[in-house]
Amino acid sequence: MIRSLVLKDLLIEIKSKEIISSMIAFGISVILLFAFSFRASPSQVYFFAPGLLWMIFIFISIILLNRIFNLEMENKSYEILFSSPVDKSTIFLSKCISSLIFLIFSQIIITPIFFLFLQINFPENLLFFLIIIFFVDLGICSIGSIISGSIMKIRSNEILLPILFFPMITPLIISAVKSTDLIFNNHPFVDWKIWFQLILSFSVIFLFSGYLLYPHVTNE
Amino acid sequence: MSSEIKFFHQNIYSKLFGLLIIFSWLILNYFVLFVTRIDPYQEMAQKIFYFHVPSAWVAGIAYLVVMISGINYLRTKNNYWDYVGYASAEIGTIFCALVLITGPIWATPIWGTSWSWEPRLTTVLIMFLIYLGYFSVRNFGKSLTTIKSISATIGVLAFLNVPIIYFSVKFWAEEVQLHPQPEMMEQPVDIYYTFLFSLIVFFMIYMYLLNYRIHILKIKSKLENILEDY
Amino acid sequence: MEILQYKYFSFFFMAYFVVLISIIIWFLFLILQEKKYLKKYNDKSN
Amino acid sequence: MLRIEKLSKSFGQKIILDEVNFEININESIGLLGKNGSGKSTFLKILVDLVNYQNGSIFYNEKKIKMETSYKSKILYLGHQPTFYPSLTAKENLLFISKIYKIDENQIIKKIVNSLNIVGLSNSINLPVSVFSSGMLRKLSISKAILLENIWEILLLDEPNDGLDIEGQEMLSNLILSWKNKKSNNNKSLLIVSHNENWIKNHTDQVMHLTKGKIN
Repeated sequence: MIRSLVLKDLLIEIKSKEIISSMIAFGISVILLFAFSFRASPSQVYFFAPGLLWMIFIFISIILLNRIFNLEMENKSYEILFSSPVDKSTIFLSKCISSLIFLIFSQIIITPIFFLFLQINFPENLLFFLIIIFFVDLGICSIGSIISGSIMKIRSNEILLPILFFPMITPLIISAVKSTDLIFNNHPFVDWKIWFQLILSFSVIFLFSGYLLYPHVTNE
Repeated sequence: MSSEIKFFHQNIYSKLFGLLIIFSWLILNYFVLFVTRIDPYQEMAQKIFYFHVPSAWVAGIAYLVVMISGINYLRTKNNYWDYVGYASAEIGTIFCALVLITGPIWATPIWGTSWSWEPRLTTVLIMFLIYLGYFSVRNFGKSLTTIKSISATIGVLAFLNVPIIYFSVKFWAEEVQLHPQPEMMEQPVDIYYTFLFSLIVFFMIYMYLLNYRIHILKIKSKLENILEDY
Repeated sequence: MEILQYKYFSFFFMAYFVVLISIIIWFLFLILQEKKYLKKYNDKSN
Repeated sequence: MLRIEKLSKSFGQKIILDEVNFEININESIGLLGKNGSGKSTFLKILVDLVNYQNGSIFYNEKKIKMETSYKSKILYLGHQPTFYPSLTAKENLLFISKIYKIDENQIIKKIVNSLNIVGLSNSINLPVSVFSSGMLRKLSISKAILLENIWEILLLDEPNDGLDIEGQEMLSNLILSWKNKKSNNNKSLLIVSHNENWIKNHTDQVMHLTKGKIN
């Protein structure tokens, strides 16, 4: 059931190509700003790189989370889903998965450009880097989906989302930046194991609580 | 046509409770100012401790109450829990602001900086920001019928975040361990009991304001009912 | 009053003042709100 | 089949439904009349869990429904404003719907094409729904009912012939009559909400009125 829901989101996205294009365009323009504003030598920028990278990823996930639920809100097409025999928690999970897919897809394009523009070379152990990105994205999508899902129907939810999302995401971002920093300076896993556990517990807690809470925030 | 609603203070218990609070506040002042010892180095600044830490405790308890009432509201959909959650969120945010004000006041003379990314203070700051979001959601969504479930959900999510914020900030700010970690147990006896007493007084204030606010929210919703059919 | 000549008394007083005043202000706000709603409620209901 | 006891719903403080008792059994078709804004659509939406209700209880086959979704495949709701994903084509919309309602895989395409033919939308099968006129949208939502014909047992129609052209209305009429008279195999019951009296009279067995939050 989740598969067909996620496929539906992907199909809508492929047809309208709104979310991914705006995320990538926004991400690249922010990278441009960073490249111009930090005209420092690569060695100095290397120190800030993890922080900048994750700031870009949060900004594009804001765009994503604003749009991901609007697919349902256009001429009330959420009525199809909520009156059908799909239980609402599964709808929440499918939203998490499809936003994860969109986020990863646009990150695949933005990250190389980030390293290129700021003239930083890729970290040695690329695998750790990708693992961290994946699990932090999972955390972003789980807390993001439940927040944007719950304020979907409030009138100016584009403004509300950042106000709620940024403070909630601080622990995840702290651990993400710390672990990415350690990976950039290729520390062994044991050094950033604690951050990885924090990221995992964050994702698990908010995926599970989102799963339980989402059915309560949908009906009028 | 409907029964006359009394003022909160007309029933005897809240009046007594109010007097008890005023009385015990005065006792607390006396204890803090005259009975407890003067810290040789921090002198009077140390006495802010009796107001800073209890308001942090009350803020924490208030936000826990918001989560519990949120869960209960989602389970039972009874308006009472929504009033409890809303009132407790307000009081919790006030005491959160107090912690964020008294903290730097205490820090400026003693550590020379007014703000340090100390784990507990940062957790309180992040909770304060989350609850600014909570209140803006309530304001923006006033017209929506499901606004009560939405704010209950955010109340639950906010409190689930507290332990994670605390630990991540604790590891993040490894080097910033300025905040004294006075283990409560081996504090000298007079500081310990005064602190306990001040905790009780702050908690009484919290309960008092909570009941008062709930009473007002009940009148407000009755008023809305009246206005609608009127 | 020997309490006054200890160091940092002004910092203590500032913190104490902030705590006391904000609790009192919130209490007054509650009283005003209650008065407003009750007055509106009572004269609406009869 | 579907029994509602003391259902009450109020938007804010405005009472929409006030202790409504209602029942619809197998092979029964009921028309519901009421002025605009009397809560007809809200009543239908409550039955399919699109709108929650203050108190009262809904029983489906004598089983109380609360927060589960298994009964929802049995009740199909066609809203006054047809809802489809605008950027998807008619075929993709129906494909998605049939996947959700778990129609078996190999028959899906055949059923979609057949239902679109009956409704008369066969030539706009690959058009995105955003370019559909309101009449075509109405026909698409009727084709949804045809597509899921052997799944739903109760069909909730909200002013179905609003915006339909002549042969659309004629197609709808004999569709409803065919569902109504099909006493033999599948037990279909209909609940049609409208505000035009005579159309309801000759399309349903029993007519009820929703006034001031009560159904009588």
